Amino acid sequence: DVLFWSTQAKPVEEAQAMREQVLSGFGDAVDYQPNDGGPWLTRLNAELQAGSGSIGLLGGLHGDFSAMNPDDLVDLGDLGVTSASDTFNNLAKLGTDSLQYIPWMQASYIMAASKKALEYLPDGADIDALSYDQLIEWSANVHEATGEPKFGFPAGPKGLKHRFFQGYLYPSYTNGVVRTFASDEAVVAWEKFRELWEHTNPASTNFSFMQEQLISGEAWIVFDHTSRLAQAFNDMPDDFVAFPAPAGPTGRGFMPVLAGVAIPRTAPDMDAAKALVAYMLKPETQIETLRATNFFPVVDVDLPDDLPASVQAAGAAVAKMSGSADANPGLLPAGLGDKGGDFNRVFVDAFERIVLARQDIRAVLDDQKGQLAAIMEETGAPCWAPDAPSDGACPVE
Amino acid sequence: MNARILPYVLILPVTIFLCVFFLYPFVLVAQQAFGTGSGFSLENFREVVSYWKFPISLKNTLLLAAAVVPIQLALALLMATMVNRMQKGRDLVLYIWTIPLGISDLAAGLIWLAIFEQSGFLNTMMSGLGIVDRPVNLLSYQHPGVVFLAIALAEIWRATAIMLVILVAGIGLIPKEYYEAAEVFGASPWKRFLRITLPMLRPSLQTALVLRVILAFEIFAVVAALGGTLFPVLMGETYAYQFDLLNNGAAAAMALIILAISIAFTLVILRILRVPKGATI
Amino acid sequence: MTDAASVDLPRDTRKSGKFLYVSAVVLLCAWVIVPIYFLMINTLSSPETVTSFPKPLFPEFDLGSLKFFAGFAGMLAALKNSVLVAAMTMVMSILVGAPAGYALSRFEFRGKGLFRLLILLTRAFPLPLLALPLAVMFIRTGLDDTAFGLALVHTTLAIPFAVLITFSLFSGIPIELEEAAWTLGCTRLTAFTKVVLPLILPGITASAIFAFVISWNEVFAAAVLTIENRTLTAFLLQNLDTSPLHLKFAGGFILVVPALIFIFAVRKYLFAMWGIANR
Amino acid sequence: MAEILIKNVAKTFGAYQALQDINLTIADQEFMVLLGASGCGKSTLLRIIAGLETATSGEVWIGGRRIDHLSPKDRGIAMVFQNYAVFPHLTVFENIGFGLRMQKLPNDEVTRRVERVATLMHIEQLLKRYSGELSGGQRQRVAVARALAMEPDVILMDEPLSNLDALLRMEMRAELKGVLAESKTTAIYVTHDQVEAMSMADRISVMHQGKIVQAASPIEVYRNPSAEFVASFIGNPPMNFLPANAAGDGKWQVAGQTIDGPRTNNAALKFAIRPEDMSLADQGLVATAKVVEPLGAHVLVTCEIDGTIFRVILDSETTVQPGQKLTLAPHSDRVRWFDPDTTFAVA
Amino acid sequence: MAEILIKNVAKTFGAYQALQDINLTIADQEFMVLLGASGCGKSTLLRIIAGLETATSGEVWIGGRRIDHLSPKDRGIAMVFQNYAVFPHLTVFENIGFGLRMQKLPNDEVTRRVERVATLMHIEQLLKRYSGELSGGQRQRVAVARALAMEPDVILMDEPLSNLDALLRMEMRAELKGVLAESKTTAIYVTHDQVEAMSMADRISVMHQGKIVQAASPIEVYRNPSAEFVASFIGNPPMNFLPANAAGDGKWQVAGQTIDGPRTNNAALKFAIRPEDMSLADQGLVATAKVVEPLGAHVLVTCEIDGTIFRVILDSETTVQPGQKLTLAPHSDRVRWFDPDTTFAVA
Ligand SMILES: Nc1ncnc2c1ncn2[C@@H]1O[C@H](COP(=O)(O)OP(=O)(O)OP(=O)(O)O)[C@@H](O)[C@H]1O
Ligand SMILES: Nc1ncnc2c1ncn2[C@@H]1O[C@H](COP(=O)(O)OP(=O)(O)OP(=O)(O)O)[C@@H](O)[C@H]1O
Ligand SMILES: [Mg+2]
Ligand SMILES: [Mg+2]
Repeated sequence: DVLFWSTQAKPVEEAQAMREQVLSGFGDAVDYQPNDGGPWLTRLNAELQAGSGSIGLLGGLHGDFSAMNPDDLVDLGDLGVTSASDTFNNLAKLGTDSLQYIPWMQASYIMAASKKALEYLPDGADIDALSYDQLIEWSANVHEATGEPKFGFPAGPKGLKHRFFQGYLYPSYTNGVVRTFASDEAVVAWEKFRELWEHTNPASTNFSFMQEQLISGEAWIVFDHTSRLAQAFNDMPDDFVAFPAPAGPTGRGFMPVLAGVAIPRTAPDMDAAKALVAYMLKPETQIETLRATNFFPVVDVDLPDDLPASVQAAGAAVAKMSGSADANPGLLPAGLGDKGGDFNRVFVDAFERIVLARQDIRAVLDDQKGQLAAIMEETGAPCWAPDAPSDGACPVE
Repeated sequence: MNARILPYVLILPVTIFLCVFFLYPFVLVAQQAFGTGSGFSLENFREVVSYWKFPISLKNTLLLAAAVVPIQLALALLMATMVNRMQKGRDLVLYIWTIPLGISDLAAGLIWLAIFEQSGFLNTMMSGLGIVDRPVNLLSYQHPGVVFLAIALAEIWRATAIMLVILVAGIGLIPKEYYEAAEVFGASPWKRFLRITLPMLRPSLQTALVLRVILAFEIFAVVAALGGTLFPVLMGETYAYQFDLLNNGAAAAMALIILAISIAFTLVILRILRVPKGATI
Repeated sequence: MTDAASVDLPRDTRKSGKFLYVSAVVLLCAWVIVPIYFLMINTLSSPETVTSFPKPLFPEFDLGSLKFFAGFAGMLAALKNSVLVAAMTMVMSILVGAPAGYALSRFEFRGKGLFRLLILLTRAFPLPLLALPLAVMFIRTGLDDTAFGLALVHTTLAIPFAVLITFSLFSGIPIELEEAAWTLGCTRLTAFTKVVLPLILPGITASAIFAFVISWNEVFAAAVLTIENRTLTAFLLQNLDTSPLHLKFAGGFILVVPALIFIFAVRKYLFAMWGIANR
Repeated sequence: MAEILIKNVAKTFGAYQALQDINLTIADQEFMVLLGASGCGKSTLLRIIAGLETATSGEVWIGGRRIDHLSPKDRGIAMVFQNYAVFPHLTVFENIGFGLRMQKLPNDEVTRRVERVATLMHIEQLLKRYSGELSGGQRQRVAVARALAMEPDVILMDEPLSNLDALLRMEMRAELKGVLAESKTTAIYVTHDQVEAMSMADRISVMHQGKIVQAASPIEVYRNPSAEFVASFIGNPPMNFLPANAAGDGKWQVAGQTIDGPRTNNAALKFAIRPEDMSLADQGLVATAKVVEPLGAHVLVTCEIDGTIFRVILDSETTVQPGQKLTLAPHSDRVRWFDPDTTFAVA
Repeated sequence: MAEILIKNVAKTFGAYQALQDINLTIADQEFMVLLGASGCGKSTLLRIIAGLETATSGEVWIGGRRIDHLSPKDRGIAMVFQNYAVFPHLTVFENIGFGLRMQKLPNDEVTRRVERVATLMHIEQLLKRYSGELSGGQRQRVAVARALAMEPDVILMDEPLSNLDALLRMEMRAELKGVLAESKTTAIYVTHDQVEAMSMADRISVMHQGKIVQAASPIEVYRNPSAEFVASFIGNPPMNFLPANAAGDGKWQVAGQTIDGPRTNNAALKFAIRPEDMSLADQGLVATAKVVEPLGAHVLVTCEIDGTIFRVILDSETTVQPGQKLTLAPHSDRVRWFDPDTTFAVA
């Protein structure tokens, strides 16, 4: 059987669903093993170093694969299956000529709120077309009414806070991520975020999965990954609403999440692995995957009607987000290689220093800028949307 | 067997074991800390030490160890003496006290988060008792003191049993006759504890303290659960270098720094608690 | 002073001392048990209750979360692996560790300091950093994905405990008892097994508990070094933190139980059963 | 004032009755020696007085206060343990000074007292050693010194000199007596050395199977044992016994000889005589010498009379060969008689 | 054949010289008693023979084999430890049978032997107890029984009867002697009890400050001590010494009396006499009685002659009052002379 070594669908319920609903349909037995990033990578590297191993198929995020040496992944170009999105297919080449991984499933970050919060929406605000200022005002209203800050932000150790800055805040205020990192607009963006933070549950630094705080009522308005909100919608479909991320001066920034499957060069049974890849991309499989993980298909499928509440809510929100007039879609960071972590850390550090430690914004940005520039120079990664394209390494202006 | 080579024969299995399963990988990893491929360099150390979170995490780690270990020691000693003089039900009591041993640090973090979070048990009880009119947010960046306290409490709860078990085993081996003699010669229970238990327990104390201090510098999971990102500690930073930043050299350098601190403290403990030659049973 | 007064006074202080003592014991028991009790409440609650506020202070005996795990594929196999690995770890760490502890306590030899340092280093260096070279070694030697291989790594983690604990307790055994055994026809080895070992049973027990618990709760090496033969912890615990709350608690609870059963089984050996006297 | 009063004390270990109905008064400043067979309960009694063991029933009073419920440290007692219990983690100096430190005496007073008793016990040059570096006798002396240094009201000594050589022991005895008299200490002293008991005791209590059989002055215990046990226990070698049958009118038939004895109604008694209370004579008990042991100044001749072992101590000048017949004349004022049924002495 | 040969054995603990140049031969089946002051090195010597301590230099041979490098178990030795070392985790039965089990004797043989020695030691009713439930003397007997059960070639006993009462001790002595003779065991026996030493020993070795001063038969050691130390150490109370000045022609001036003595060139000697070797007479040494102690059959009178302590043992019939002047005639064949410079005896 094939060992499917994955960083996705880790929660026990999702893993269970992957095994029982998604992979049981594959002819061969599949051993689906989700792992934390640490063991995942360590085991993989060990097999690669040892030159032999038992992992047949890798499941991971774009970032997981981009950190790897391209030679270690089998070229999947000849497989004949790809995603429906050229952007994704391009990303999956990881800057090489060959397909390093096959896009597997996608998701995004959206907002969700408890219906209790709706009555405090600022006058004239459309929940499907909020601006950051309206979000702040809304949160402030809730704060005032309940006496407690009820905005929830996944700033915990496992939270995906950096994606908010990279894909949402910066594009919405500066129309860029790298180039505009330390721009004056960026200062404004951080000031706004500080304002929002006033109304953010201070325990957010412990929050990793906002669905828990939504359900418990510790947060009424939250931002998070679609799959990390799923439980709230599935458990209490009538209590919550999902809606697009807010817009700023330069539009409604948002960002996809892309997961892929790849085959390590040490895979014991290459054919079985490839067959499994093909199986994973089948429309039926993709729909089952959606049910199991709340990640959306990357191939064209007709979504059935009986999808879980979370999928329906999230799907609608994402559709509104990308379909909005001021949509300013960003891309996943590309070309960073194994510096993806360092790249994230620049933003996380900026957050911790500016917001938590309340250091001067300008000073912090100027300081962090140096590190960002160093990362870009070292990797030579060109700019990606919404930054204006660059020749060579994306410059920090 | 010859008394000169016998000790070496006895430590041989452990040595082989540790050489193969610890020292060999350790050397490989430690090498990475000193330079990247070619030549010797302290660049990795410079990098990790100059990172702005390093002083904070160092301070946090030391502070936590300083707060937690002495309390645990005192508590473990108290509990050990208590079970030792207990007649009825002592294995039940000891069992209860050692329960946290069986709980991994991840699970312990979980348990204590369930207590301290805003919708947690502590708030339930406090609002039930009318101390607060609505649940307070205890684990927030606004209350660093409470966060520290929560982490310390969880850690004390979780890891006191480690010392307790070692001390209980040691305390039981102290011959009763010495307590009797001390008692006859006018030593109060407290004095007996100070003058008999403590000195005669030195070897066990040494072991318990050393192991505990080393573990205290490796604290991570409980802190991550309760302190979130508010309370960076050295080991968390190490893992961040290794698994988030994929910077093995820096991670190894961090680990070596932790190692150095642990060993330094260990040597101090061994020095303070050494048994003078001849003063053994 | 009248006789009555002189007798009654200490009696009173004894009584109040006794009261203080008992209440301290009860308090400390509560301190340990209450958090576990909370864990149990959450385990036995429905998902809604787990996330609700205020929290119930009594379990509602909803077995849903536990049932979920009961239906989890591979649980039993993983449990078996965990027990197997923990048992091997226990046996190996004591078999290997106790002689070294004995050597440390009874002999002066060159390199003793170095040896102790090696032991401590083992404990002071984070295992996850070592996992990569270890895994490579294991894959190359075929130890990979075997319970025995994992037990070897766990033994490495448990050895410092075994060596140091037995060392400190050996120091408490009068050497005369051993000498007596020698004059009665024991070799060093038989004197050790027949006289010293029974006397440090508490230390052996403590080491065994640590070995068991360390192995039982170890995630990282288990996750990296076992694939087919996953231990329960690698199987459950490492994905707990990203699971829904009620499953986190139930999973945590399931992991705790076997360790508690084990400690319960060996608890009474923690006490020195025979008073050791010098004469 | 440290009179010790032991009232109806009993002690059982599980089913085993170690002490039964012990009643004993030890006067203030008295030197009481406890004698008794191994395992008869001497240490147990001391431990009960010290408070280390709780009596199953009965009361212990010291200096007019009932002390059963006091903890040992409040009883004003010092003790020399049979197994020394010298603290292994302390030097000899610290061991001896232990109790004084507990009393928070000033440093120089501690040093003064420690040095004084150490000199008394001839261990002054060992003060820096740990107990593991001492010989058995040295360790024992540390235990004694530790108790003496306390200058307690009551001192309990459990075979404190058993591991010392004769010379040293003799010296120690004298010094112990002197020191205790000087400090007006009440002492209870367990010993197996009868010479020690005889020479040191104000009174001797003889214990037998958890009971006190006789408590009297040494000479009284030696000369007028109240029971057969005491008679056979005290004196080394012990008293000799021979069956005696009434011959009427205060005469008794002993081993074929007729001897004057008490006028009682018993049909049979036991004739008893100490080995040293006989001399070779023309007339008397006829015994066959079996073993002749030189004891220095004397010879101990173990004989047989009618199949009973019969020991006699003679001047070493006399040469006796095994197998030789001896005619032994008992010194009549030293003959004692016991009732074989009650085992008690007959006047 | 288990002759023990000790050649030039020395032992130092750090800077402390515990044994110096010990040379001693113990014949096969001999019963050798070691006597010496507390701390003189007796236990150390036994421990070296047993192999528990390594001699700093010298050789130990048993039965013609050099055994220095053998481990204790291969020396065919059993030992009774001064502090017993009874295993606390084993019952008395298991303790006594411990060595036999090590030899893998069959169960019934173990039981037989254990029961035999237990009966010998009067501990047959304690076989199920743990050592914590025994009295001091009972524990000691377990230690002896454990060694006896081994039926070794050589048995080393370090004060094996010190905690027993006189009666039991006397019995044990006889039984020990009997058992050891029967099993043809070579024995080295440390004791502080001189009666024990005298009555049991084939030969006595007197140790002093880590050296052997005299090794000879009991009577020889008692009567003809080779040095002043032996003379004063053996005998209880010890020998009396008085300074003697040459009066020419084999006559010596002692305390104002002229006494026949050896013809030597020394200007001064020491006159020595045992307390029991004098009688009251019309002529002799004039002493002032100071303390009169009853010892049962005799009285010990401690006197003073010219400021020197002088002890004499008299029949308890004689009544002596403190302060009384006594005229003591030494039995001339018992007088001994020592050179005050070398401390050795002068013929
Ligand atoms: N480990 C040691 N370090 C230093 N000195 C020691 C050590 N062991 C023994 N000694 C010394 O060596 C001498 C001889 O000791 P040993 O035990 O042989 O005496 P002993 O003759 O048996 O005396 P006792 O009759 O009191 O038992 C003693 O003076 C003792 O203090
Ligand atoms: N814990 C116990 N359990 C059972 N029996 C015990 C216990 N302790 C003592 N004994 C018994 O009680 C009796 C008295 O013991 P104790 O120690 O008082 O004797 P002793 O007179 O001091 O004897 P020795 O002269 O041998 O030291 C002994 O027969 C002993 O076996
Ligand atoms: Mg006793
Ligand atoms: Mg000795």
